Order: sequence, then C-alpha cells, then structure tokens
Amino acid sequence: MNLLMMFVAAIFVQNYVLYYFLGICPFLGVSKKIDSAVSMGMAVTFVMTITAVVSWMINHWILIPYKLDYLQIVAFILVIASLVQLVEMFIRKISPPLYQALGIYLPLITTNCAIMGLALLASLKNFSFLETVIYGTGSGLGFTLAIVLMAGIREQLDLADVPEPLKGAGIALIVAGIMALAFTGFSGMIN
Amino acid sequence: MQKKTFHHGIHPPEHKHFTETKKLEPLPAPDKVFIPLHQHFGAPAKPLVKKGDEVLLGQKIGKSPVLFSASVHSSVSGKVLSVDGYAHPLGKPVTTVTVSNDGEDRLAPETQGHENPFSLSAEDIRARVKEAGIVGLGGAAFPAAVKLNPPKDKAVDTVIINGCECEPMLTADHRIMLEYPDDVIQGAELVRIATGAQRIIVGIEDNKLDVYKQLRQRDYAFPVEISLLKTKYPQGAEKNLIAALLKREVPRGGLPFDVGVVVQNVGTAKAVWDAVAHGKPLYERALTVSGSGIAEPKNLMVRIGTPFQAVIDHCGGLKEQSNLVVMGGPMMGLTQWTTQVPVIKGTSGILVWSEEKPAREYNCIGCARCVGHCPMGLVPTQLMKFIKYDALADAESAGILDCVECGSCQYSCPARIPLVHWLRLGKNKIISEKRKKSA
Amino acid sequence: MTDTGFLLRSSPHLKARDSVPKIMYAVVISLMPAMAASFYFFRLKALAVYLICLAGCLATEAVFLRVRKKPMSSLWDGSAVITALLLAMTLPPDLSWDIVLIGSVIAIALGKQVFGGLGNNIFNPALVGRAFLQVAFPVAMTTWSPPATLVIDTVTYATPLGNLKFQGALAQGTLTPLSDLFWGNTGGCLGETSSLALLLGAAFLLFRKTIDWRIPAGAILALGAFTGIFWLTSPQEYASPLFHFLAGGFILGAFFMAPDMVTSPITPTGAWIYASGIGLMVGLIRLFGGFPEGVMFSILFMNTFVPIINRYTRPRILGQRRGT
Amino acid sequence: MDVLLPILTMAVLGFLFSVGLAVAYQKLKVEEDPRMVAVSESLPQANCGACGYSGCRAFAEKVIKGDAPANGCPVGGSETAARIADILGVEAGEMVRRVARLHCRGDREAAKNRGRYLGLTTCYASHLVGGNKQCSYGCLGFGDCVRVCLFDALHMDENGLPVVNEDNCTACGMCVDACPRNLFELHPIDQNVLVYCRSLDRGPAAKKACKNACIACGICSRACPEGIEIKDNLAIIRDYKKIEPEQIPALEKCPTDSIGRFHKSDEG
Amino acid sequence: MSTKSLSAEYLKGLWDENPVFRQLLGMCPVLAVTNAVINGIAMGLAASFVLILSSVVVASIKKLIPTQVRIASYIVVIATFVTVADRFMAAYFPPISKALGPYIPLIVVNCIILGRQEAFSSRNSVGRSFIDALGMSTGFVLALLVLSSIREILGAGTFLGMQVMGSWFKPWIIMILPAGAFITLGILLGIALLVEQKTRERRAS
Repeated sequence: MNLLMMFVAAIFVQNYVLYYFLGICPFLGVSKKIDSAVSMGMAVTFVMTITAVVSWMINHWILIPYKLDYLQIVAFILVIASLVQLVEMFIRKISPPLYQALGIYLPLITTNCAIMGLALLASLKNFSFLETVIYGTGSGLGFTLAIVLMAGIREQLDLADVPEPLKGAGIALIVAGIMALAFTGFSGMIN
Repeated sequence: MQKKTFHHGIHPPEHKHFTETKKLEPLPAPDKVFIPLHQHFGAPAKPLVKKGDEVLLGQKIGKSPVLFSASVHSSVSGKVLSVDGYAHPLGKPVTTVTVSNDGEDRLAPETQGHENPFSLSAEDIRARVKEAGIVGLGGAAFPAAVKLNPPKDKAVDTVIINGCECEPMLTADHRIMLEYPDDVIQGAELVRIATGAQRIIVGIEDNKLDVYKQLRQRDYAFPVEISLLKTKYPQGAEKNLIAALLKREVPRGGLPFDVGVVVQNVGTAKAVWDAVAHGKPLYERALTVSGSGIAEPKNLMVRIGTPFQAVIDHCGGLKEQSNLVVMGGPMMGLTQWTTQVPVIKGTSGILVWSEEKPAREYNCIGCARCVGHCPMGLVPTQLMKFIKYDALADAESAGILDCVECGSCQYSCPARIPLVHWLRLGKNKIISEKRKKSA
Repeated sequence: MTDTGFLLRSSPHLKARDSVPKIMYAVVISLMPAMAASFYFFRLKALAVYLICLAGCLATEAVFLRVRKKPMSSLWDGSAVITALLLAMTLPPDLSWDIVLIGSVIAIALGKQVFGGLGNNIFNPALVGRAFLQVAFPVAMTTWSPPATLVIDTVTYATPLGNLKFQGALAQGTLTPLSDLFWGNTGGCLGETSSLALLLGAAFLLFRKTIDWRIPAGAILALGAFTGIFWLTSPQEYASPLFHFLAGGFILGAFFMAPDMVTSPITPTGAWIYASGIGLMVGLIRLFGGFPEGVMFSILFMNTFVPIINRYTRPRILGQRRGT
Repeated sequence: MDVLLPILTMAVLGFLFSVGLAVAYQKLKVEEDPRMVAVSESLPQANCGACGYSGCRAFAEKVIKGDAPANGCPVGGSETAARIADILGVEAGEMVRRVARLHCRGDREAAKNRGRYLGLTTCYASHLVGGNKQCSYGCLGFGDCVRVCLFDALHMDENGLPVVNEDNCTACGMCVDACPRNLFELHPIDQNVLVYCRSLDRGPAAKKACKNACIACGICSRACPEGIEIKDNLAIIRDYKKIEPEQIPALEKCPTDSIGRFHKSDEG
Repeated sequence: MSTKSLSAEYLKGLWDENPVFRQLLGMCPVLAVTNAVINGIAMGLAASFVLILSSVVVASIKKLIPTQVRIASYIVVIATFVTVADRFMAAYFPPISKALGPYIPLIVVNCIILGRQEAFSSRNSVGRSFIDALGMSTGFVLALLVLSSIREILGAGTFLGMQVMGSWFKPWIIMILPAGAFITLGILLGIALLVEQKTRERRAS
C-alpha cells in the first residue's frame, strides 16, 4: 500500500512539473501536439526509470561506501547523458518521424532537470531500491500526464483567439498555473 | 402505427401550409426559354444545335459526352436564338441554348412511347431513361441512368421511393404523389425492373397523411410497401432515409448500391414513367413557388429554361421589399442574385421572402447542439475551428468529407455561426488540394 | 458591400430561435432562487458580495473588450454576469470586499479573457477566481459565519462538511441534519446552502435543455457510487451518499458549473467520462483529501481533460465501421 | 588514496559509459548525408512549398537525390541556387526573376456587386456561393491572397484590389493557389504588357458587370496579330515576345483599359 | 564567429537575447526559487558563477575537444563548477542552501549554461565568451530579480524580508506557491512580447 501511495503521490500530488517545476523546457517545448507529447512523455518516463535504477546503484554501491557523495552531481549527469544518448540513437533507428518530431528536445532530455532532479531527490529522500524504481516511474508518468494534458489544451488553444503577445509560452504558463491550482485539490490526500 | 426515423436531425417549422392544398398547374411556356447545357451532376452536355436552327418540343439539343452527364432537350418548339454563356442558378454563367417559342409545341418525332413498358428489359429501360435526360429531381440532379445501373458485384434488393420532401415550404412532391400516384408507382416498378431489385418501399413523412392513406388503400400488382416516417429533417437525404427505413448504413464514402439499395425521388419516378411509357423527355418539372415574398404561392409544372421572373410573375409577382430569392428548399437552397436565371432540372422550388439585418454572430460556446443534431454523426463546431485555423488535415481525419451540408447544425446554432459555409469551404479546399496532388 | 440587391449567402436560410444571450440569461434566471435564498439566510452581506462581483467582472470584461477592440455589446451577452454570480455564490458571506474584488478580476482576466474571451476558455472562469482566492487567502476563505436564521454565539462556525471532516461530527452525532441541508439552514458559501433553491433552478435548466443532463447525472451517479460503497461498508465512519449530495457545493457544481457549455465536453460519451470523473474526485477529496470540500478542484481538474476527451470521444460517423 | 579514489571512480564510470555508447553507436547508426545539412542551411526555411514539395527539408532531400533542380527554390532566387549548385557540384541554370501579377481591374469602382453578400469574408467562401460581384470571373476583393503571402508582398488598395509589391515578391506562387478564380499568374518581371481581365462573358454582359472588362472588340489583336488573339470573348497574349514595343501604344487604345503596360509610366 | 562590438555583446543578454524572457531557457529555477528575493539573487549569482567560469574554460579549451564528445565534455566542466558552487553555498550560507534544495545542483542541467557553451563559447574567443557570459548572467539575474520581487511583494508583502506593504495588505499566499509562479511568469512573458512588438513597430515607422 505504501508503494502504491507513493506511486500515486508522484503522479498527482507532487507532480514534477506542477509542483517541483522540473522539466519545464520540454513541458513548454514539446506540448504543441498530443502525439509528440505522448512520445516525449514515454521517452522521459523510460529514461527516468532507468536513471532511478542506475543512479541508485552508483549512489549506494560506489559513492556512499567510499564517501564520495560530493561527486554525485558529476556522476549522475554522466549516467544521464549516456542514457539519453542511447535512447536518442534508439529512437532514431526505429522511428525517424518520431525523431524528427521530438527534434532538438531529445538531446535536451539530457538537460531536462526532471531527470537530474529525480536522481538527486531520490538520493536526498533516502529511498530503498524498490521505492526508487516506483518513484522514478511514477514521476515519469506524472510528467507524461502533465505534458499530454497541456498538449491537449494547447491544440485547442491553437483554435482560439488568444491575445497575440500571450500566444505560445505565455498562455501555456498561465494554463500550467491553473493546472497547478487544480492539482492542489490532491494535497493532503497522501502525506 | 410504428413511425420510422433516423438518429439526430431537426424539426424546423414546416411552412407548408402556403401551398399544400394548391393543385399542380401548368405554367404556359414563355416566349423565350434559356436552356443551360449543364443542369446536372457531372460533365456539361455538348450542344447539338446552333444559332438559327429550328427545334421541336422534346428535341435533343445537348448530348451527354460521358457516362456522368445527361442529355438536354428543348422545352418548346421554335428557333434557336443563340448558344452562348448565360446566367445560371448555380452562380457561374453556363453555355445556354436560347430558343424563341413559336407557341405551337410541335413534338419531336423521336418522342415515341411504348405500349407495354413492363415487358421491356432492364437494358431497354436504362437506355430510354438515359435518352430522356432524366436526373434526380430531388435537387442534387444526379443522372438517373447511372443510378439504374448497379455495378455487377453489387446486388440491389430494394428500391426506395423518396416521398419525404423533408425541406420546409416545398410541396411539389406532395402534390405529385397526390395527383399522379399511378405514374409514380409505375415508374418505381420500372426502376425496380431496371435494377433487378425485389421490392419497392415508398417512404412518406407523417405530415403528408393524405398521401399515405391514399397510397395504402390501393392494390398493387407488384411488391410495394408504403412506409410512414416521423417528420424530421433531413429525412430525404439518401443515407438517412436508408437508415430510417431499413436500418442499413451506407459505408463512409460509399453509395446506396453498397447496401443493395437504390433511392429515387417521387418526381424522378414519375419522369421515368413518362419517358418510358410516353417517350417524353425531361423538359418540364414540378416545383413550388412560395414564401412570404410571393403574392400567390403555387405548385406549378414549369418548362425547363423558363426564367424565374416569368414563374414569379405568374404567381402575382414579387412583393415589395423581398430581398431573398432561393432556388430549392430553405435548408439547402441557393440564393440568387437575379430573377433572370432559368428553371433547371434541379429546381425543386423558388422561394422568396424578406429578411432583416442578420443577428450578430457569437463565439462558439460549446453548447454541442450541432453535435446532437448532425445526422451524419460529425462534430461540426470542431470542424469549423479546424477550417478557420487552417488545420485541413485534422478536419479531414475528423470526417469533414462525410458532411452532406444539410444545415441542421447551423439551424440549431445559438451563436449563429455560419457552420455550413465553413464546412463547404473546408470540403472544397480539401478536395481541390487532393485533385492538385493527384494531378 | 452595398446594401442593394438580393441577399447572397450559403444555406441554410432558416434559424432556430435560441441565441447565446438567451441561453446565458436562462442560466441567470435559474440562479435566482438560490440568490433569493442567500439573501434570506445572509441578508445584506450577500447583496454586497453579489454587487462587488458584478462590478468587478463587468469592469474587467469591459477593459479587455476595449483593449482587444471587440464589440462592446459582448459585455451584455450574459456570460460575464454568470461568472460574477457563480463566483459570488462560492464565496463565504463574510469575505472582505477587496478579496471579493480581486477574485472577480482574476476570474474574468485569467479565467476567460487571456484565452480569447467567450467560448475559448479552458477552465470555468468563476472557479478559476474562486480557486485563486482559496489558495491566496486560505484563512479568509475558510472563515464562515452562521446564517442569520440560526442563533449561535460563536465567532467561528464550521460548514457541515468541515464539521464532518475536522470535528468528527459523525462520531459525536452532531452531523448536520439532512433537512437543514435541504432547506439551507446551514453555514457555507453564499449560494450553496439551500439545496431546494438550487434544485428549482436546475429543474428549469434541465427542462429548457440548456444544460446537458448527462453531466449532473454522471456526477451524481459517480459520487453516489463512491460514497455509497464506503457508507455501506462502514456507516459509522462515513456519511451517507445523500448527505454528500446535499452538503457543500455539490449541487451548485454538478448543475451549474460542471455543465458550463464552454468548458465541458461536446460529445455525449465525453460528457459521461467528464461527469463521472468529477463525481469520483469529489468523493476522493471529501473522504481522503486535505480539504473538506472538493467540488471546485474536481471541476477544474476535469476541465483540463476536456480537450483530450473531445478529441478521442468523437461520435461514430454514419456508415463508419466500428473500431475504425 | 583520497585523491586517487574519485579519479579512479570517474575514470571507470566514464570508460564504461563510453564503451556502451560506442557499441550502441555502431549498432544503431543512421547515415545522414552531410550535404543534407548544407543544403538545408542554404534554404530560406520559409517552408512555403513554392518548390512543389512539402517544405524546405523535403526539397533538400529531392535536390540531393537529383529529383529537383538546384534552382528549384524560387524564393531563394539565384543566390540560393548558386549555393546549392556549389554544394552539389552542378550547374545552377539561369533564373529569370518572376513576379505575381493580378489579371483583373474590377475594383470596387469598376465592378458592380451582385447583391448583399452575407457570408464569410474570404474570397474562397464567397466564390462558393457564386461570388459577391456580378462578374463571375473577377477579383472578389476579400484578400485571400494577401493573407497567404509570407513575404509581405501583397496588400489591398483602397479600392479593394490586391497590389503586388514587386520588390518583396518571390514568385512562390502561394497567391496563385489561394485565388479561387485563378487571377494570379507568375510572369517574368520584364514582361510589362498584360490582359487585365479573365471574363468570358460576351462584350455587352461583361461591360455591364465591370467597366474595365475585356469586351473582345479586337483592337489589340488587330494591332498585334502575332502576339495577341481573341478567344472565348477574351483577349489573350499568345506570345509576349512577339509584341513589338512600337505596337504597345496602339493596343493601349483599349476602350475598357483592360490591356496594357504594367506601369502606365513605362515608355516604349 | 560573432562580430558585434563588445558592449553590444554584453547588452544583448539584457533584452534582445534575454535568456528567460526572449529565449525561454532555464525556466525551472526561474519558477522554483523565486518565492523570495534573496533566493532569487542567490540562485542568480550561483548560476552566473557557473556560467562565466564554464564559458571561459570552454572557450579556452575548445580546440582540444573533439566534436563528438563536446557536449559530454562541457557537462563535465559545468558539473565541476556546480559542485564547487554547491559546496560553497552549503558551507557559508547554510539557510539559503537549504531553501534552494536540489536546485543548486540542478544548475548543471540549466539549458542557459549548456546553450551558451554550444552556441557561443565553442566558437568565440575567451574574452568575447566572458563578455557574453557576463551579459547573459546579468539578464538572468535581472529576470530572477523581477519575478522574485513581484512574488515576494504580493505573496508576503515584503522585499528582501523587509515589510514594504502597509498593514492593510493581505498577502496573496498563492504567489509564493507553484500556481502563482507559473501565472506571474506567463503574464511577464506576455508583457515582454508586447514591449518587443511595440518597439519593433516604433523602429519600423
């Protein structure tokens, strides 16, 4: 039950985008079309889960035993950079259209703070291995939910008379704000 | 009594009382008729006469060049004044044969009937229908011979005779059924023979109970079923009528053939009978002249090529301040900019009234009435937005090409958005883009 | 174009009578009984809140219309009036005027006009205003006063749902009686106290077919099912579905806010999904969440799903094979 | 040891990851033509589709395959063509600059309206219901062409006709496609004699609808029989090259001003 | 290769190429840590420190790095400086370090920093890169300052902890919460675009 709660909390209550402000760049950049948002969400969820696993191993088997935790930042970023590059190559191989749609944002997963944030937060919260995996997947799905909802809304706003200066990132941020308001409804549900 | 009907649709005020009880009366042929060579769905006919030629009533003056076309016949006897571009109810000028009427109605010799039409083969019936230039008289003007010729791999089991006349204000079909029931039913039988179907169903809406009762009381030598339908618009649309009567759904982008059905309008059925039994080509049709802008609304038999003005004059002329002239019904009819345009084969009515300044348009508020009323199951407001913001591919995948432009959405729209105009715009853009791509 | 000659336009040439302002004012009329009830229970305090909301919303709307060069007549299409009334109905009667004003400006500006005005907004404007205030001024927004018809000498007063959640009303047997909830003899937001008045207005809307019946029906069914299961398993721990239906802002939300045409799905299937989502979430928040009431958050939350729901629940096109 | 450990750790980690990446790189390699990048970069990236392909990237692909000519991008003009040709090592081919020109002079003054048009205010929409003007061939005046122009080369003048700003026009052809009545055509910039009418109505009818309509009187075709002919009630420039400069004043005697030099001030 | 004058190189970061308002980069910390002015400034300074030093280092070793591994190398350089900044903050300003939580280490993935290395430092001289980084940093700090001032003043009635609003003012708690951050930044972006549009129009006319 505890794990399930954690999973749900990671998706709704402490949503990476709407609560921690992590992964804003892709959240704004790849949320113009539902299809690419779904792909991006999936890619992020995938990378997040693996990152959670690998960073936990590095943290608990190498860094902590040898008291090297000040190397955390460098070590984690290395893991993430390599993983993202792998995923990038993989997508490019199996689906060139998807690769084109995700465009410059795929390499940007490297600099997606959601993933680095996950590695750091998981180590900060001292999760066990299983918890880390659940937390990673849940957070990834939370990101996916936020970005897909945002894409749906933005597709609709493409067909609306939004004031010129607010078009694009401006209105997207305001929508994100109201989404964050709506998600506060979940607060207190899981401590 | 179980009344059949289809899903969704609307029930606008009928306004049929103007002409419901008026007998069909023949309109005397005018001094000059203007017969366009393009009055049907498909390619224009090629002229067979030139300036100065003598023509007879019913003489073929335009020949269909390809399968999807229809021949055109003279509706008077007299002299050809010109073969040139002339105003047309569909908007763009069309090559038109102008004939001065000598008033004698000398019949062309080729108009020969057949004593026992039911003995004719399917082939013969089709040939005679094609020769007579018959098109669907409901309004779409689809060449009738094409409809009588189902593809080999598609067996037709049912002929539906469309007596719905679901458009408000129009009553010409109603009168035809009331006054020429034999012609209609016998024409239907010919259609049945030509298509190899087993049965005929005549669908009549419950606002024409007199017709229904009259047709029910008769005895028929062949399998005819008279079916009562709940009055609703657009029941007369082919696909909806098939759904209402047979619970069959014509597949998207398909034809009634695909579900073993042929649908013909009552006027077309009568024209088929006239052509096969009496050798009479399609040179006149029944139409309703109505609306608050007409002094004496009437149902008339009018020669093809008669200018609207002559028809309106016969009905007492235009009332002052009339500012809207529509060819067809009020839901799907086309506005006219001049009353000089001629009556064509697809003219089911001439409606005139006056209108105030149009009400203001609002943004779509998502009331979903268009969704609830669309007889095709589309989401008109979404399609409208796709077109408005140039997302043609989205519009296409959302099914815009299935739209039949019946106007149910726009009728019910409280924001008064010209939905049909948007959808027509989108359909045309998508189709022309496709054509460009395939070219 | 000149004004001479015949009219030229695309078909159809007939028009049903209903119009956007008529629909909007029907909603306004349907809110009248509940407004009257709030005047009765909260006296002049209620009137002040309504007036400030109206002034704030209409003024904000007017400013945006002017700046964006839209027809000023849109001000009176009724939509801003509805936003003002609905916002007022979700506020505590004692809220100070400046907070009410902030709420009404936010409702129109952030809830509606930044998206392009009427018809383009994603979220229910009144609820955006209300949620903004809830998060901005949590204390003021949860300070309730008893209705004028109750004689109680306390400064603070809990709503029936607050009572249930924080004071263990069920265990102590102090749960607000259903009859009080029905007539409105309880504390709470201005417009949500009297279920009877709200249901009268709702009946009018349903009769006039202004709102989609599926949405209140779906929300009630989902809330009933959710709270019903818990109530049946443990009635001493959980309140009955009927209590949840009558208490708090559920009726106001289910009949007047969730069915808001602009922010609810346009497809029939979509309406069911959306409504049951709201019902479920209200149950979740009330039973397990940190807030005693969850109608507002639930509707806003489901609003975010509407574009996607609309996209993936299109009706079947006539002749379309199932599954294609 | 304190210094060695971190260095060692990072070295091992770095080594492991690089090996992994290197292997993956070999397995999942996707070739991309370096010329692709170069060609793409030299294109204007307007994605207007004037080349006939769906955007600049598609065009670049075709050019590299040899399916499209190096000078196939009308927007980029000869400069881009030269650059692409340089990248691919082929001849660029001569490009004569072309511009869009409108074949109608039926402005608000000249052309009569049919009636009160109440539909959507776009040309295409108006065309669908037969148009708002009596002439069924002429400009509808709602500016669809202006809206599609990506290069700010079109605007509506005060009389409701679109005007081409030739300096900005790139001959991308968007206006040609956008006009529901096909009134735009791309012409070499130095061709300055045009027929400003597309009406196939007979003289009297055409004249009635628009005072600048071609009435097929034949003055121009008599002045220049080799270059101009009358067909279907309309003067047509069959071959511009056969119009001698000295013939131009004669054909400009057109009674309805429907043929003539592009700029009246041009001499000779 | 940039050919601007050095002052233009600096000034572009303030407005024309402002990383936050014009390029929409580095949004995460902008949103996350601007609930108080002090946090905003601390974050801005930390990021500036990393940006300037990384730019200088990258510009000076650009010829040594093979193109295939350049991103990874930049990241290692950046990560090193971030670690330094992180340790420094933790040692000397523990409360701020605590308030900023994981967002200081997250500077390592801030798109502004990597973006400048890729777009500028890897192609320009050390001096130019320094000026560019300085300009970008100033722009970033300014953006953080603007946002955090609005949020702190409205959300708490204070500026840098000092009471600036009268006692009549009721703090808008929402402003120091996520929702307020998003909405404020969204509106600021709109205003920035509007200003940009107007100046462009004025220049054109």
